[in-house]
Amino acid sequence: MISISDKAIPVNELRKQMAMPAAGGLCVFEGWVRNENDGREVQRLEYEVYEPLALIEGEKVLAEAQDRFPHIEAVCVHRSGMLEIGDCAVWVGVSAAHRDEAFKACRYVIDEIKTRLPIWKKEHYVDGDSGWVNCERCANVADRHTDPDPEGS
Amino acid sequence: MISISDKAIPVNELRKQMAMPAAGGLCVFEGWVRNENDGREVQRLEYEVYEPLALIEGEKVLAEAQDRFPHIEAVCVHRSGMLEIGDCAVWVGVSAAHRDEAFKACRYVIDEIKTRLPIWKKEHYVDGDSGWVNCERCANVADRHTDPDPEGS
Amino acid sequence: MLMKTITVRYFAVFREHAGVSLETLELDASTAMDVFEQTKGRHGSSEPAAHCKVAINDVMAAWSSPVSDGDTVLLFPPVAGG
Amino acid sequence: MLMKTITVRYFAVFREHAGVSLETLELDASTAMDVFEQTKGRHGSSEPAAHCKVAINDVMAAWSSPVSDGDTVLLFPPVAGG
Repeated sequence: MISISDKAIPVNELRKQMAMPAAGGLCVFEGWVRNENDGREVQRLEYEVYEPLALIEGEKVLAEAQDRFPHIEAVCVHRSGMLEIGDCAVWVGVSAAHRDEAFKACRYVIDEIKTRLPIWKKEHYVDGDSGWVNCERCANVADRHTDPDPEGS
Repeated sequence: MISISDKAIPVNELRKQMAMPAAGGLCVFEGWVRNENDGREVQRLEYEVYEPLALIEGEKVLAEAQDRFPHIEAVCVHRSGMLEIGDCAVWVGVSAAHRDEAFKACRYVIDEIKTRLPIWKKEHYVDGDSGWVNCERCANVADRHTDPDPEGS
Repeated sequence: MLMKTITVRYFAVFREHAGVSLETLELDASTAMDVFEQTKGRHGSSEPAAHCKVAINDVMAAWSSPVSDGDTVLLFPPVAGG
Repeated sequence: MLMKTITVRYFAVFREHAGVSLETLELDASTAMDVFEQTKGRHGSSEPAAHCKVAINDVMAAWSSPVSDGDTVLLFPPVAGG
């Protein structure tokens, strides 16, 4: 199951939900907001999510993981909205009979989530600037307020 | 850091300790007591740990992980004593700037922990029998009380 | 020239550049790619379409997918989940 | 024949088979392997030594490691952590 949340991800409750008597292991990946990216000091991070399609595409990813690694239990929660340094932006948990499937399925889910779901993140830097990640050139970096070259277009 | 504990592993507190402002991700593996192994119904599991050497060998494993994947934070806690179905027997957490190192280092640690530390587990089955895991033939299966072949030696 | 009424939705940097979330336009468009090209002045993308994604009426689509009169076309800049 | 005083510690299934955690024996042993072989009647191992591990005075050792008078030799059956 995948869900999108504009509130702090309840990591402890999610972990408990993964318990199954036949499960021998749980692999969890948490993506956290870092204080820097590409050498720039980050103050906070804003996630924009197009929820209708993020949910559909996310369920596809989880179903693919379950096809590849049968008998696993897989859950993902992704944040939307404004996040601070250290906040959990995405949580993926996979429980399985054996650790090999738990690790591989968890990795599969997070890799696909990051590249396929309609989710965008905007970094707000300590210097007051901001920028959309993966999008240095998109729309001529429309929102770069602090222009490093004030003579430029 | 590695530790051996005869009490329930405080998974929520451990997770919190992994937080670092430069960490972009956390990979956790938890090993749980399953209700069956090799087709036999398990009731509970008993861990025997030779702590002095388990700690030394465990620290070696964590140091190796840090050599291979610099700048990670790695923690492991292993249970000793009697555990019930669903209990967490081992917890490994690795935080890192990027998820690739977090996953790989976490996998490295659990794989090595399982094969190198002086830790043994005895399964107590629902049928009253018991047996040391990985040790079907050790010491002529000294502790198999319910002999499947009563005519045997 | 057969004009179609297409509602275009912009996301993230495209939305910020266009200054609106969605707008309804009369376009001479056969495919999703035509919509992307003909709205460049709005979303301002300097990324090739191959780096972006598109959906038609809330279903992920290919750039070559045909668009019909009344469709809603969603233009997604490069994603960055996680 | 030069006998050595060796304290042998048994773990897990070896301990259960021997009925004691440790005992001090007089053995004609040059290596850790000799100790393993000469105490088979105690720990009862039907596993080859290669599947087991050994430590001397709380330091992991090889089966070919020499043992000295007064050493403590720890015999570990196949491990199963996690």
